[in-house]
Amino acid sequence: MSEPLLFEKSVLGRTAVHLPACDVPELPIDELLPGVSLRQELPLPELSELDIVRHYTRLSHHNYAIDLGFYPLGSCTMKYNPKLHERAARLPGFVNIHPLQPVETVQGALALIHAVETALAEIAGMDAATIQPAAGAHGELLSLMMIRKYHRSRGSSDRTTVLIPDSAHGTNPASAARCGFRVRSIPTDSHGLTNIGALRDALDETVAALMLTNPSTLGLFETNVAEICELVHGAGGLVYCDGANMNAIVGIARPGDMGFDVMHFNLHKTFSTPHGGGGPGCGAIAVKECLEPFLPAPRVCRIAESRFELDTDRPGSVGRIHSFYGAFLVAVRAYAYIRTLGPEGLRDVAEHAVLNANYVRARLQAYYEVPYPSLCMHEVVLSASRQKQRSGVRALDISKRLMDYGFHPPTNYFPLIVPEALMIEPTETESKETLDAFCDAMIAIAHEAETDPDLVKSAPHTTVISRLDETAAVKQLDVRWADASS
Amino acid sequence: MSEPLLFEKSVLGRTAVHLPACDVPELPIDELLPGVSLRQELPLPELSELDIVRHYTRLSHHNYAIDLGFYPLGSCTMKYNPKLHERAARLPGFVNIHPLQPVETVQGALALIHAVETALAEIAGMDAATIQPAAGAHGELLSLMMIRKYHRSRGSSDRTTVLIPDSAHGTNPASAARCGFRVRSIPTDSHGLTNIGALRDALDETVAALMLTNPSTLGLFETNVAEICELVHGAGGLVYCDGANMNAIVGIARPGDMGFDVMHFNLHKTFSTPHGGGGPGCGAIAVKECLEPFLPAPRVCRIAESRFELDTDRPGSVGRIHSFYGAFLVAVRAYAYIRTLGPEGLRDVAEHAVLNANYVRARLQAYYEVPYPSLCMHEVVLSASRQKQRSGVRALDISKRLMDYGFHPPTNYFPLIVPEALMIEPTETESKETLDAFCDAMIAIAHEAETDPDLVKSAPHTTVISRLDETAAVKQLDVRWADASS
Amino acid sequence: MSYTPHTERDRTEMLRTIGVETLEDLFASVPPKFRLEAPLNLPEPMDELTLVRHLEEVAGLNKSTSDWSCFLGAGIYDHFVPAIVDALASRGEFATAYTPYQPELSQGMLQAMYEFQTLICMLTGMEMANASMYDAATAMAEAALMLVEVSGRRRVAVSRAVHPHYRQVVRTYLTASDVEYVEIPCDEGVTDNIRLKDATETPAACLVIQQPNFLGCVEDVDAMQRMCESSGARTVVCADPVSLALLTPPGKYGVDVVVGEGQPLGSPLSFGGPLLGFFAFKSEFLRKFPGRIVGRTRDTQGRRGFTMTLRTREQDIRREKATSNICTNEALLALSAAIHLAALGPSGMRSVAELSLQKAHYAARHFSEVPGVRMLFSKPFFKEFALRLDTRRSVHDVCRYLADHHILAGYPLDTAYPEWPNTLLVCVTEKRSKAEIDDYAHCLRAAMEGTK
Amino acid sequence: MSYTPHTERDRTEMLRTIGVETLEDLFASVPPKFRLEAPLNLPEPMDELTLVRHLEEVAGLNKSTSDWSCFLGAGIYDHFVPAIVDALASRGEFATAYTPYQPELSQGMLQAMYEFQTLICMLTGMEMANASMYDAATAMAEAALMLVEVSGRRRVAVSRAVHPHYRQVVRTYLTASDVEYVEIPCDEGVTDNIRLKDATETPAACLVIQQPNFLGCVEDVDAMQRMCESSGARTVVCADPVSLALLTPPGKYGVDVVVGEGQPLGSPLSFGGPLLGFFAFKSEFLRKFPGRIVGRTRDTQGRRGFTMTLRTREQDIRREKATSNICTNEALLALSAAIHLAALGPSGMRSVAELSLQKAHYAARHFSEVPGVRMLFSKPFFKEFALRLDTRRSVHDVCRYLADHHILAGYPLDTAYPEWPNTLLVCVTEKRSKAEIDDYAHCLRAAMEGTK
Ligand SMILES: Cc1ncc(COP(=O)(O)O)c(C=O)c1O
Ligand SMILES: Cc1ncc(COP(=O)(O)O)c(C=O)c1O
Repeated sequence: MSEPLLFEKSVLGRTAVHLPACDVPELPIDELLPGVSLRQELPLPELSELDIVRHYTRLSHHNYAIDLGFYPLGSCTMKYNPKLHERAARLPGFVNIHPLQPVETVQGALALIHAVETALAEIAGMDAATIQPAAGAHGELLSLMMIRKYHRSRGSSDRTTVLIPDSAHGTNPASAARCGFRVRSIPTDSHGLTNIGALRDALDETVAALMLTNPSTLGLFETNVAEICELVHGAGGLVYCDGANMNAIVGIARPGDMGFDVMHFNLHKTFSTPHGGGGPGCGAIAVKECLEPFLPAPRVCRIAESRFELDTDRPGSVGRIHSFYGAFLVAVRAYAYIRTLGPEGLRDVAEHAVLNANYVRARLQAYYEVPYPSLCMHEVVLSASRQKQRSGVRALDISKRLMDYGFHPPTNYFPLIVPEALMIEPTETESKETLDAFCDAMIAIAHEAETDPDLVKSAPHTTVISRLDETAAVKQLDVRWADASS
Repeated sequence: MSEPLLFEKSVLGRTAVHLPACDVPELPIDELLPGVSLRQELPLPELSELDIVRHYTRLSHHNYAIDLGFYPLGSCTMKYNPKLHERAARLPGFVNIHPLQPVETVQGALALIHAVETALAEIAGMDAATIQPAAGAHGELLSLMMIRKYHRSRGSSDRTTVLIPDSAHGTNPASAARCGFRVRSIPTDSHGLTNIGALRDALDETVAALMLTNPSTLGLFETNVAEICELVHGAGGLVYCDGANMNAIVGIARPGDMGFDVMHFNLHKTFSTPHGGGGPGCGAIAVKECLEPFLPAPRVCRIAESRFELDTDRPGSVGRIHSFYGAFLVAVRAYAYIRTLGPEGLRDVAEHAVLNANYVRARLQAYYEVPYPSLCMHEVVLSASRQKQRSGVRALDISKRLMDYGFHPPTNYFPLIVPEALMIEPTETESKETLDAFCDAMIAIAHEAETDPDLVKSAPHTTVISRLDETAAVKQLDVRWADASS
Repeated sequence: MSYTPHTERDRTEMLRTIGVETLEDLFASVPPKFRLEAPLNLPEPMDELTLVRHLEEVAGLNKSTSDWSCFLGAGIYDHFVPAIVDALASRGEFATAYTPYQPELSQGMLQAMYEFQTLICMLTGMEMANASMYDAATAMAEAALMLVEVSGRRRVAVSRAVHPHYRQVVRTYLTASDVEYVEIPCDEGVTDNIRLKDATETPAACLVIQQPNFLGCVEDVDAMQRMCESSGARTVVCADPVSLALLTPPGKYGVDVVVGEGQPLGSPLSFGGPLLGFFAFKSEFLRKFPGRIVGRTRDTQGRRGFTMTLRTREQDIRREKATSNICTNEALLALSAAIHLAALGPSGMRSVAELSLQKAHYAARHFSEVPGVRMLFSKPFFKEFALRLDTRRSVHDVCRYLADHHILAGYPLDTAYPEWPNTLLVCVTEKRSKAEIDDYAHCLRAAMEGTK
Repeated sequence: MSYTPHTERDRTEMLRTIGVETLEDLFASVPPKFRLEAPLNLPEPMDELTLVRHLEEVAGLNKSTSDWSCFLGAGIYDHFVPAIVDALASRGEFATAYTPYQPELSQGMLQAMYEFQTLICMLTGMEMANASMYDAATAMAEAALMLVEVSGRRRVAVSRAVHPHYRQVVRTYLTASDVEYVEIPCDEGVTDNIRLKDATETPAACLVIQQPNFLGCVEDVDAMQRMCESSGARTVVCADPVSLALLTPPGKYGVDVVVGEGQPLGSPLSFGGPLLGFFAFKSEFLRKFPGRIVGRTRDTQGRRGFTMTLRTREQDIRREKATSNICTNEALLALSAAIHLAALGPSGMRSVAELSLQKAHYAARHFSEVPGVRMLFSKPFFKEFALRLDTRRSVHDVCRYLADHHILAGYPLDTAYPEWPNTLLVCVTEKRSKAEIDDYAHCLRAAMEGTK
């Protein structure tokens, strides 16, 4: 059953929460705010507490989530988010501290940030890390700002190009553009890897950096990563690692060892912090020594065994990129995760993430085209082009039909270079039984696509709503409720 | 979609939670437990943490609750359970205290229990109260034990009868029987009130007590309560008030003032503590001075302004009735409720509970038979006998059909004296909009009963399961899962 | 503040529909002399912000095991509870539902109860289990009364090694039903077999024992079961569910009823309530047991579904002939227990039991090395043991000394067993670290020295 | 421990299906020289029980506002959050979902975001709002960059009365885009109108101001808006959402973009993160604004439904031509803010604003009566005000003295404004009681005396 909007449930004069009476002597507001223009009406909805509880409890029943089922959204690493972390992130000593308290009063918080940053640097094989970026794209942007400043600090302000493979996530070119760089796209070769010839051709003295996603969005490890880094370094550029796919190699191999100079993590992917339906995240970055001076201020530093400071005196820094120190409570969860798993546990993550993806690949390769049919890493990209050709059933249709089987669909139409892409990332926390049920559904749908394509094309059939008119959403744009009567 | 059982999801060797390694020197178990027979196998299910989270999250989606919608189950007072109370009941200082700690270390807990008991005595118009009974029926039993001992203490061990109106809840006679009393039923008169003539006839020297529910399960106030109490007292008996329906009169009138000697409250009804799908509850009782000596041990008592003790030296007491002091965390929630509402707020509760019930009555009386058509208190009892007669649609069918409209049904077939009873208790936390939607559904169903009775008789049509075979449930009794293969 | 959503306009319209003028009019049937003129004598209302502060203050007056080391057991145990238990059991769909009278809308809770029943059967080795009782004490009393009813014998024998509070509750219940209560003494910390034999020579409905018993010692359930069988008495064993991960379950010996306290399975200490009684029994009692039970059946379309069953035993149908008066029970704690058992699984449950065993024995070895301290009994014990303190000052003084060091030292037995003055029942669970145990030993030594 | 459910048998079967021998084989494409031989240099794993203890210890090293009185504001505010906010927003269905790419499975979050957008419009008086930004600082930077893009003018003017951190972030962003940054000085605690006029004579893309500004004072938005209109500069107002319950909303004056920090709406202090940037704008920017937006539409059966819309601006479709690079944003905090606003409603929001106002003014009156203490500015202020301390010892010493009394005294302005040494920015919200304020005054007096 559909749920009315908050505003449609509003009744004049209804109230939920009450505030205390004023315990200090009161003065008339216009005396306190002489000459200030005061608001006459505040058109917020008026509901009872029970109205609100029901509204959001019902809405929650209209939302699929990891807690409800398999969520193999490629590139998103939708793994189990431990409940323990939610408790940790609600400890009063973490929740009720102000970012501007004297540092002596927040030694626990600083120690925790320091520990997470140290662990991330170790996992990255880099020399320093910061948790300040609020998401992956923010980490990319910060890194590019640092790369820009790095080059300028060495007198080369003409390095204005960033090379980005055509399989990269959209945030890569968008971040580069946001940082004033010209983006040059590098094609993918027939094995799904960066085309080294094309890269070589593109490398000139305007190149500031290459942004490489490793493993790539095709779920493949860039086997030639060492050569690639050497080439870019040779041309005077730096190499950035989009680490969104770290789940494949955490504890197995380190970007820093491969030659990357800087990378971002998505703590809301690899480190199991809940994605919250679209954030909060944390796009921590790790850097080699050469970039360390450019890290944003302030930095948490250890000045004695158990004594931490906030260092704001960073003349080389690109500046501040967050109101305070980043998503601290997200870092708390990541810390709990790292401490729970330890070195072996993290390696376990990668091994089983890759095992799961390959198992799905092996079970589905007879039914769907696999554009790059080698062993994959943490995710496998299938194509529905066979289905599309034979019966007009597209990747989108297959995705919608999966909902009827109780699964969240994979990512579709990304990476852009794979036609009718279905990008499946199971993550390590899913059991063989779940993968089998999913593969069975995928196979059944492949069969339906042959025998009853309309069933698939008109899916989903069991969800609270069916397919939406996206064109109407734009044409008759309605992005806020407005009282019909007003 | 149906959810498999925990056991069906179990996979040998899978684990969720890990325990720490042993940090003390270990000895072989058979050395520590010489001659003790040890268990060989422990056949519990083996699941991952994610399995468990999904299992219970999905199960929760198969459960209707106040948080999801209107729940007008008569006699159950399904009002809003404030979220604030859940937070209060999780404060470490309430949750992590042991009942046998030295009293100096639990002064907060004792103060809280004392405050709740004091407030309940005031609300009851009685002299003392205890929160020890774990539920309403437990409070009844305790009260009857006290009544028994009271009479014996006065030398009358031949008072072996308890009088109970035929409209009473089943726990009343069951509690009386559990306490060794003979139960004699008192009929209800044509106005739905206790038949005074019949009561008079039943009163003899064997009568230990009358158990009266006021307001009654018919949703009516026993107008002659003063006379009734006088009659029973005159015959040497005591009068018990089943206070399950206190929501109708809290802050308006007090059983103690009416002549009752003892009563129970259901904190899980009137005082908004969540019912938990069948408990925990708290069936606190309040008593007049004459019964105070018989209250169970131990009692919390105040020995100085802010100093509390546990008094175990109670020679007159009926004894202990709970492992410790009752449902403390339930009392915490009730305390929060009482402190939030204050005296005016509690009166508000009763006024609006009665307003809501009468509104539903007024809106439905043209469509359903109202056996006792006067103003009602907090609930209204309708009868589907008209529908049954005309089209064979029964109270049960109407109840099931309500589910298709998104509502929980009223209580049905209780009280037993009303044929095809539909007992509707809206509670005060429901808005006029909700009541209107519910009444509209009831009216629509009354119409369907005329026009399409099969639609109603085969309802529900939109729930995860349809009607269950209750006979098969008994005949092919299966009350625990057993591995088909074992 | 009363969580009522009514606006002035709502009230007016509703009163008009009803056909009365004022709210007061709705109470016409309440005789005016009973209508309160003045407001109740209760404190004034508090808004949420103020109330939260106030509650934090009240809670702050308690010393909690968040800060203090807990060596108290005696029926309520400080076992580890994983975070998922409360995260799941607290979901509003479970917490704010009523007893599942309407199965179509309550499959979640019903399935969870069916699973709980199964888990309790698995743990106890019994055939059936109900959906919960108030606590172990009332479960024990109800078990005894059921067996009185079944056997026709109006005499119940209870071991003195059973929790003193439980014995008191059993006595309260039996008194109300005029059933005789006899107590079997202990010998060396366990039920005295010889006195048991004597006691059961007069026909008894049942024998009630506890495993491990209140004193921490392991009883010989097998021997007592056989002894009872020969005298025709039934048996009720009250079992610590954690110990069942380690000890042969009572079901194996043919015990009639197994009850127990489910608090150690996923519930916090909570100052002793709410609690969770469990009640497992032989299938022969299926028309006699108290409380709710959920069964599996099919819907009109043949799909599996769950519903409360065997309802004709219950008070709402059978009234004074019901097998018990229980109605509301402890569903939400049963749910927590099921989640807890699923989360720990066989390996986790065994770890908890073994860690508790090892740590309790380590503690017992160390504490009894303290001059003036010795073990009261020599029988095998699980996670609790009794110490005798040879001191001029009272054991309560010693406890107070340890309390000054933020240690809850244990339960002085003399409160319930005057025959054992200056003794202390100490409990050690898996949550106590070696450091905490060593600290206890250290403080105990100091306390003993200070009292010489 | 790694939350992987695989049994040995699962692994064997899966490897066989894949056609490799070992897990190691799956990593064949990773050059051997990069494969780690030794485990990472990280601490060993911890089980749940141990970890919870450890985390409690770490958290315990912080002094939290659970025990200390918080008079710190400066961008993060200690406002009251009702219990239902976390109770509802923490539900797994919301917390463990991804960005709602598949609307059929995400109607819950999508509807909640649509409602959030509407609430932000209501609060700010603007036409449209997006579904959130990282924080106020980046929202401000993105607003400036959007207006640079729209206007073609590569110069941004920012009031010095804007939060110093926000100004730093704006500068960082502008630098990366080679856009010029100019700062408008303050006069008497508000943006200097005359200097503003001078500054906007050279064409600027926009003026960025804060309301109330960082110093606590109320700006004349109306006047500045008119001034900017005449010079062709656009306006960005960073508004405290709580103040909007009291002050005329910027939308009324024709402001182009309103950004702000949503933390005071339902989120705790959290050591400053995660935060919630909001971004409301005139509809003329509907092809230019950054971030996600949810729109209402219909499904194939004509039912109302919600979906992310205007997606062609975004990075995943437009790549380097996108209006911003933002992807993951702050959905869950936006959800909390919506619940918070619904729970407080107009009367609650107004109470919070009025209580903060009254208490801040009460505090200001009392604090400035302390010898040696005076108000730094005379302009009208909302819930924050700046004090000048006439003392030989530093303001940091005074803060330390108050910290000894468990008071977080405020933010010493000299950190960001060297022109104002020995000044302190004090914040008073509705949560501070009269007793706490009086206690502050008392300690301040003692501190000032001690330093003379
Ligand atoms: C490969 C890749 N890079 C970058 C990002 C951007 O990360 P975020 O959404 O945290 O900004 C994502 C996530 O969507 C991604 O999958
Ligand atoms: C009128 C009445 N009396 C007694 C009871 C028994 O209360 P409880 O279920 O708490 O034992 C109930 C509740 O079902 C009731 O409605």
